Formats: sequence, structure tokens, C-alpha cells
Amino acid sequence: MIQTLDVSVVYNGGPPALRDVSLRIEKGEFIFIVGPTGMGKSTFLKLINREAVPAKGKVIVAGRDITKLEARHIPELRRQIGVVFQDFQLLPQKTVWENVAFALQAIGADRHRIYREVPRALELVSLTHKANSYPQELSGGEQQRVSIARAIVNNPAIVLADEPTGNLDPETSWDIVQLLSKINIRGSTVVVATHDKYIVDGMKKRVVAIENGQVVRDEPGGYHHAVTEELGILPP
Amino acid sequence: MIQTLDVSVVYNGGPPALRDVSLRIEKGEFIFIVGPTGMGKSTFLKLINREAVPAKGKVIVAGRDITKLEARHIPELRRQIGVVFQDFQLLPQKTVWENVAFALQAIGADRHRIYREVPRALELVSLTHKANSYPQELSGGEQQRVSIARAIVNNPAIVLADEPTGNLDPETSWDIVQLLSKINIRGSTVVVATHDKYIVDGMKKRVVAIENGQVVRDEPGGYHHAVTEELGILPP
Amino acid sequence: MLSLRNWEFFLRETFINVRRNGLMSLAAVSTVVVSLSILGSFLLAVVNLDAMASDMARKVEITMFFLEPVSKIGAQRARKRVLEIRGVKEVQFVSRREALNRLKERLEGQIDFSDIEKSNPLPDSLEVRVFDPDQVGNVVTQLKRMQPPAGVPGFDTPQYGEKYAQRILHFSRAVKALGMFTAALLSLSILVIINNTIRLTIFARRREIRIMQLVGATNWFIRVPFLMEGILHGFIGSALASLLLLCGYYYTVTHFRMAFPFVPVIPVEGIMGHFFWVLCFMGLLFGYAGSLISIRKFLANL
Amino acid sequence: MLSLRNWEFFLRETFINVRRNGLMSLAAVSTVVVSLSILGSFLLAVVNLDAMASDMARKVEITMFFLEPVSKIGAQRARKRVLEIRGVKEVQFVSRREALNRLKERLEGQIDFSDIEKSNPLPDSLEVRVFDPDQVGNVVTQLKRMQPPAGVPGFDTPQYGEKYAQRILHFSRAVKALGMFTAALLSLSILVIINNTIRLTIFARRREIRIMQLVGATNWFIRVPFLMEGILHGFIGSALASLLLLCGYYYTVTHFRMAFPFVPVIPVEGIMGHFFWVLCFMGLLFGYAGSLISIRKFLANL
Ligand SMILES: Nc1ncnc2c1ncn2[C@@H]1O[C@H](COP(=O)(O)OP(=O)(O)OP(=O)(O)O)[C@@H](O)[C@H]1O
Ligand SMILES: Nc1ncnc2c1ncn2[C@@H]1O[C@H](COP(=O)(O)OP(=O)(O)OP(=O)(O)O)[C@@H](O)[C@H]1O
Ligand SMILES: [Mg+2]
Ligand SMILES: [Mg+2]
Repeated sequence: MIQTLDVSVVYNGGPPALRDVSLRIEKGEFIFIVGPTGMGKSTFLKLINREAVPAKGKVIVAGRDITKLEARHIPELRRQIGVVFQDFQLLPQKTVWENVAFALQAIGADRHRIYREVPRALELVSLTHKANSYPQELSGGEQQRVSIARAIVNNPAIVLADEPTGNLDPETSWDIVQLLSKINIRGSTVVVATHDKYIVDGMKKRVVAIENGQVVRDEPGGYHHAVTEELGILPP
Repeated sequence: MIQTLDVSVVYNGGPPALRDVSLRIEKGEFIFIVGPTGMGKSTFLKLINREAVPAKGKVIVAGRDITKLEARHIPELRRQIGVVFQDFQLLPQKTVWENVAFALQAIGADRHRIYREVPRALELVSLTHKANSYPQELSGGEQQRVSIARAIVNNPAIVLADEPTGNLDPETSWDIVQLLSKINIRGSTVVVATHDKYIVDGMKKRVVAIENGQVVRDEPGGYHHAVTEELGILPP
Repeated sequence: MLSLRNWEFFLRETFINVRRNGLMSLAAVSTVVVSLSILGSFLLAVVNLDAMASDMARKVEITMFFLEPVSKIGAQRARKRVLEIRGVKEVQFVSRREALNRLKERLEGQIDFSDIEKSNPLPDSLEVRVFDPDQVGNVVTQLKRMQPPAGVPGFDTPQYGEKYAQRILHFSRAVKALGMFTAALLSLSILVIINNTIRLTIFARRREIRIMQLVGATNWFIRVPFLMEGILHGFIGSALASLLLLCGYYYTVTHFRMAFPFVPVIPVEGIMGHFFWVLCFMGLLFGYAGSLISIRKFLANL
Repeated sequence: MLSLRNWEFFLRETFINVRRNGLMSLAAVSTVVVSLSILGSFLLAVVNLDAMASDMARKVEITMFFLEPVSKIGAQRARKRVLEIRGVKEVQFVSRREALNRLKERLEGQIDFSDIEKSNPLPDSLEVRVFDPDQVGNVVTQLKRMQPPAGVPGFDTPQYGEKYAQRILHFSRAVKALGMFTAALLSLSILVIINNTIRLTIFARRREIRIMQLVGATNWFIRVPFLMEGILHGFIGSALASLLLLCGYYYTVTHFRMAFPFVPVIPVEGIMGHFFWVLCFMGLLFGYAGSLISIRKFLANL
């Protein structure tokens, strides 16, 4: 369970990126965060893995207020969360294989598990043939899929995907969302920040729209409210 | 006029990223490059600004075969081309303003021109309020728009846009494409590699589809052939 | 927490990093080589200077003039008695004849010795050397108190170049102190240089550290490969520096000995083992300290 | 191509870079400070050692013994004659009486002088000093050929500690040669260190260089701010090092003089201006060379 209570985020002196956001995401939920560019979607995701610290309010993840987490306990939190970063954040000196394996090594997985899980994850994002390439040798979409593979390789309780299909064609995008959906069905909570109208409309999941740092819409349905109405899905 | 003649690109020892691609783009054209992820769209764009050198074939830009260009003449070529990079390629130590200004400084523009053009370009991508931010302090979509502003600031003869709307919401994406269209009407040749079906379908421009390093479709119309037929636009 | 599996990972990680960051490794290692060579050369110079100064100091002599001419047997007895005194290293009997010969040699051409040679105004004497130049004063006091053995004439007050001895001692102490002070300062400087270099190699990879943190790696997990890399760079660099210095020293000593046979230098064998390990240890330590100090900064902003 | 506008841009660019890359600038500058301080200290030491050795060599004396006792006026005449010889710096008359007094002082307690004092076997003499110790041999040859002025007794063959003089000369030359060789080697080492440091600062920004190339900047346009940065780092570092060294030297010289008043050291004023500028120039040069060498590599893959 993820919950934010009246959270505001202020980046050094600027206007608040999030303003009094209260949102509750149940365990096992699949939720889309949508909204115009620069309105606070990534910031909201960063709150959950404590990349961002709120100026005010509480962020509760798995029953703990992580705003008060000591620095040395942050890795524990992050190991339960798989993140697909908007800018991929791949280690440039490591191959695709090593990048994905690193997420397992960091949590102390043994050789056996690494050699079982990494190929499986690469298989899921269709990158087995690029295992020995370095990130700079990949196309944008391939890098994005490496980031996805790394996020899901250790079966995290929470998956945060920030624009996971921005560099993928519609067909591959759909495959990736199906993959996230599968992981969700297996028990992970999945939060996807996206601009992809096709996907949001097609999935008919809960959609939270953020505008100017505030939640302006929270209902199951499509990317736009009109679509939701068209689909005939009513707010809960 | 941009023309490739039987061009193949091979990245160190791997399978060819482009195979015998012959394509002719007229001066003042607006063209979309589409295709599944990792199939060679970016590689095609990289050929034009000589980021990539073909293993075979000719690449003719403005009447010159640039595959034989000497290293010291490459900057001259690149100054005529504005590129929106798929991974933005912003200078991390420079502010948004400085990043955009750098493209002008590099071509030796004077102070006056810089102070006139930079604010105008930032205005066009709605980033005037972020002029003094550093790239790390921007959202993904904002970074992307800085890259766009830099690409168009010096009115280049050719604009190459690699996935220019991957991090933008549908509305902003549409605005950006309109912007590129306006620049096209003013005389620049515009080549856009994209996955954005909405935009390609909406623009009804020439679409080149690349798959497995080869041109598999080249016709005015939509993202998919089916859409093109639906639109009733016939191949020329 | 530090299981075998982890160490395996760290070792592989370290070697992969060193290989993939060839340029940085080269820069780090060559800086260590060069700077430790400087430090090492300096230490070698100091050690030798110190040895020379000590050697000079050790040459301070106390002369005991017999009040009257003495027989060979009497001289031997007196010599033994002096040798028993604590701190005395060597005692040599110098007969009046020998003393005159020495003087002649020294003043050759300045004096017409024909007159003097007949009467020989020089007395018999014992020349006393001490182990530790610091002890000259003590030994003299004891020599003054000493009773000559039976049948042997007494001694005049012991003579030694007091001012000269003081000066030499002063000098030798100054060399030691200055050497140690400068060595400390130089070591510190070298540490600064190596630290800067390592900091820059880590700085070039600050983004990687950040990514590792974002993926949930603990700080020590991130830190260990960097520390091992620092140690490796330090060790390789210092080993190369040691080798270079030993070769250079061997060459220099050989030539120096030929040019200045009278100046005492420490032979290569005398410093080899010790020196090699000290320098390697220093390199290792500097590498470790450098990376430890440097990485801290980049791990801070979790 | 290099318009005023460009220089304005480069200057601003350089200062912005130095400010925004505070950590790297700090590392670069402190490395320059430390390594040039080492080089500077060494040079100061060499210059002083050289001065000392020259001083020693200059003390080599040639003694001309008169064959017979000489009058004061005769001695003065002879002295003038000797002074005319090329290469002679100073001539001092030493009477037999003085000579005996000196000897007494030296051999105090070793000889009973009562006998000698009466007859005084020592001759009158002239002590000759030369300007350049290398010229001793020549001067001696000329002295041998010289005719004593009228009314003055002739001279014995000129005496000088030939072996001693040779040794001192040898030593002084060795100090000079070794000093220059080591200074060259050390300068090279410092260049390596500074070059490595600058290379790493540029390495940390290799991506930026790549981006600038992609945007169409020419290589010289990219290079100039880096070069200027290198020069700035080198200059600031060397200026600080000079200051540090001058203060340190002043302090050391003051104390050293008190401890060893008989050893000649070069006063601060004697090196100040010159030294300061040489070191600053070196820093500047090293900074420039370092960045020029380093950036080349990163500009290559257009
Ligand atoms: N590190 C930072 N420092 C300062 N401002 C920041 C920082 N990160 C984000 N911002 C600002 O906060 C606002 C929200 O950013 P955020 O990344 O959450 O937007 P977003 O909704 O993810 O946008 P996009 O769809 O473009 O990714 C933006 O205006 C951005 O400029
Ligand atoms: N520098 C490189 N070294 C080696 N292989 C590369 C390099 N750059 C691209 N490739 C490979 O070439 C192929 C084509 O890459 P390209 O970037 O052109 O694809 P793309 O069509 O732009 O894909 P995307 O839509 O994901 O951006 C990919 O398989 C990629 O892995
Ligand atoms: Mg975002
Ligand atoms: Mg691409």
C-alpha cells in the first residue's frame, strides 16, 4: 500500500512541483498517472522511492512513513521497488546483461538466481540478442527495455514505470504494458506515468491526472475524461 | 536535397543496422520515418549529420557526398542541420538559455542575434520560465523541448527530429509537430523519426517505414498502411 | 554481510572497472608511479645524507697525550684500560714518531722540518673513538677520572676538537630533523596529489554511483570496488616506482662510488627489501586513503 | 576567425566552467600547487647547494712561500705583481709570525712550541685566491713563470692542496650536473602529474565535448576554453606555490642562518623576483601543455 498525505514538493526555491497531493494506492493495484508535461508525474513517482523528499506531508510505503527514513535504510526501501526511469539510468560501463544483473547483485542474490533471472528478464523484453552490448550501442527503445528488464528482474513488490513506452512503437508499447499487467496480476503494485493515450484508453485501469502539481481527476477509464465517459465507466 | 544511395551501416561487427537504403528527400519536404524499435530510424538520421558513417553507399546532402567529408569540414555540415536528439544531448553544465545559445555561438552569431533568437526559440517551446534552469532540474518533456529549441534556433536548412514527442503529452506533441510544420513551410526540410501514431496519422505527410534496416514502405499517409488506405491516399 | 559471493563479485567488478576505464587507470597509476618515485628518491637521499652525517660524527676523536714517553707494553696496558670505558669503540696508540710523520705530511713545504726532526717535540698519544658521537662528553669525563695503570705515565687532559665535534653533531642532528620534517611534508603533498587524482577518477563516474544508489545498492556495496580499485592502482603504481627507483639507485650508487670513493653511500642490498615494501605499503595506503576520502563525498547525497 | 566577440565568449565560458566545476578546479589547482611546490623546493635546494659548492671551491688557496724573509715594502710590491695576473682575485701577505700563530692555534696541545718559537722555521708567504676555481691550474703556471720585482727574494714553487682542490672542483661540478639532471627529471615528473590531472578533468567532461561537436562547434572553438582553463589553473596554482615557497624559504633561511652561520645561503631577495616568475611561467606552461595534450584525444572522434 502506498499513500501520500497532503504532500508538497518544492525544488530549491521554485514553485511547488506538487501541492497537497493525497493519494492512496492499494496493494496490487495498477494505476496510470497522466497529465501534461512538467506537471509533476515524475515527481510523484520519485516520492515513492525517496528520490524526492517532500517539503510537507507524509509518504507511507508498506506501512512506514518514508519521509523520516534514515539514509542507511533507504536501500532497503529501494530494493522493494523496481523503477523504470524516464531517462533510463543505465550504467554506461556495464553491458546490458550486467546492468540487469546489478539489480540482483545489489540485493545480494546468489549466482544461481542471477543466471536464472537475468536471461528470463531479457527474454521478456526481447533483448536476449543484445545481452553483451553496452547502453551506448543500443537504440533508444532498446535502452528503455533494458531499464524495464532491470526494474522487474527481482520481482519487486512495487513497480514504478516513468514513461516506459516513450521510445517504443505502438506494438512494442502494448507488449510492454501487457508485461506490466502480468506482473501486476502476479501481485506487484504497478504505477505507470505515461503520455500514451492508446495504452491508457486500451487498458481501462484507474487513471490519476495531475495538473499543476495537483490531482485533478481520479477515476478508472481513459486518458481524457471524455474517453472515460464514452467508455461508460463511472467514477467509484 | 538529401539522398542516400545503396547505403549500408554496420556497427562494429554486428548485423547491418541499415541495408542498401536508397531514399531521396527533396528540399522543403516534411517526412516521417516510422518503424518498430531498434530497426534503424535513428541510424538513418545519423547518416545525414554524419554521426554515423556508412560501410557502403553514398549520402548526398546539399549536393555533396558527405561520406568523403574531411573531419575539419564536418562542423560546416552540422551547422546547416538542426537535430533533436532522441536522448536530448543537453550540456549539463549549462542552463537552458545557454544550451540554446550555444548552437548560435558555435556558428559565430553575434550577441545581438543571440539575444533576439534564444528567447524567441524558448517562447516557441513554452520554456521561457525555465531559461535559468539546468537540464537536470527539468522534467523529461521539458528537456526534450530544450533540445527542440536548440535545433530550430538558427533556422537550419534541415531539421532532423528523432522521436521529438516521446516525452510529451498528446496536446503538447501536436503543438510541437505544428511548430515543425511551420518551420517546414518557411523552407526547412524536416525529417521526423517517430512512434507517435496520432501525429503521423494526423499530419498525412510522406511516411517511410523502416524494418530490419530496409525501407518497406514509402507513401504519403498514416502510421500503418491500413490507415493510409482508410484515408484514401494513394501512393504516388 | 560480507559473504564469499560478495568478494567474488567485488574482485570481478574491480578488474572489469580497471580494464574498461583504461585511460583513467593509466592516469591514476602513472601519477602514483611518478609521485612515489619522487618521494622515494627523496627518502633515499635523506637516508644517505643521514648516513654520511653520522659517519662524519663518528669520526670525532679524543686524543690522550702521555705526559712522558711510554714503552710499548705500557701503551698497550693503557690502551686496554681505556677500552674498558663505556662508549669507547676503538683506541689506537700513536707514537711520537708517527705523529711527527703525520704532521710532516700535513705541513709539507710549509715548514723546514730539519730542526724539529732532531728534537721531536711531539708526545706519544692514544686516539680514542666512541660509538655514539653524542657520548663524547661523557667519555671525556671518564677519561679525565681514569687512573693510568702501574708503570705507565699519566695523561694530559684529553683533547678533542670540541667546537668541531659540536658542529658536526649539530649538523648531523639537523640533517635528521630536517629530513624527517621534509619527508613528512613531502608525503603529505604526495597524498594530496594521489588523492586528487583518485577523486577525479571517481568524479568522472559520479553518475554511475548515483544510478547504483537509485537501484538500491547500499553504500558499502558501491564503495568496496572503488576502494579495491584505489588499492590496486596504488599498489601497481608503487611497485613500479620501487622497481624504477631500485634500478636507478643501483646505477647511481655504482657511478657515485667511482666518482667519490671517499663518500660513504648505502649499498643497494642495504635498502632493497625494506625499501621495496615500505614504498608498496605507502602506495597501497595512499590509494586506499585517497579513494576512501574521495568516494565519501559522492555517496553523501542519497 | 578569432574575433573580439569570440574572445569575450571564451573568457566568460572559462570563468563559468571554473566556477561550475568547483571540485575539479580545486583538484587541479591544488595538484599544481603541491607539485610545483615540490619542484620549487627542490630548485631552491639545488641553487643553494650549488652556491655552497662554488663557495667551497672558491676557497682553494695557492700559497707562495718567499725563499727568504722579506720586508713589508717588498711584500707589498710582490703582492701587486701577483694581483696583476689574470684570474687572481685576492692576495694576502702572511708573515712568518702570523703563520706561526696560526700553526700554534691549530696544533694547540699537540706540540710543545717553546723550542720552535725561538727559531720559527716558517717562511713568509703570499696567499693567493682565484676568481674561478677552474682556473687554479692556469694561475699556478703563471705564478711559476713570474719574476719577483727588484729587491724582493724569489718564491718557492707555488703550493696548493692539489688533491683537495681537485676534489672540491669535482664535487662542485657533480652537484651542478646532478642538480640539473634531477631538476629536468623532476620537471618531467611534475608535467606528467599535472597532465594526468588535467586529462582527468577533461575526461570527466568528455560527453560535453561530444555534444558540442554534434551541435556543429569546430574543434578549436571547443578547445579554447579548455586551454584557457588549463592556463588559469596552472597560473593560479603556480602563483600560490610561489607565495608558499617564498614564505617557507624566508622562514627557513632565517632559522638556518641562526643555526649554521658559517654556511652560505642565498637570501630571499636574491631569488624572489626571478623565482616567482619562473615558477608562474612553468605553471602556466604546464597547464597549457597538459590541456593541449589531453583535449586532443577527446576531440579525435568527430
Ligand atoms: N531537480 C529539480 N530541480 C528543480 N526543478 C525540478 C527538478 N525536477 C523537476 N523539476 C520541476 O518540477 C516540475 C515537475 O517535474 P516532473 O518531472 O515531475 O514533471 P513530469 O510531469 O514528469 O513531466 P514530463 O511529462 O515532462 O516528464 C517541472 O516544472 C520541473 O521543471
Ligand atoms: N553505436 C552502436 N553500436 C552498435 N550497435 C548500434 C549502435 N547504435 C545502434 N545500434 C544498433 O543498430 C540497430 C538500429 O538502431 P537505431 O538506433 O537506428 O534504431 P531505431 O530505429 O532508432 O530504434 P528506436 O525506435 O528504439 O530508437 C539497433 O539494433 C541497435 O542496437
Ligand atoms: Mg517525467
Ligand atoms: Mg532511435
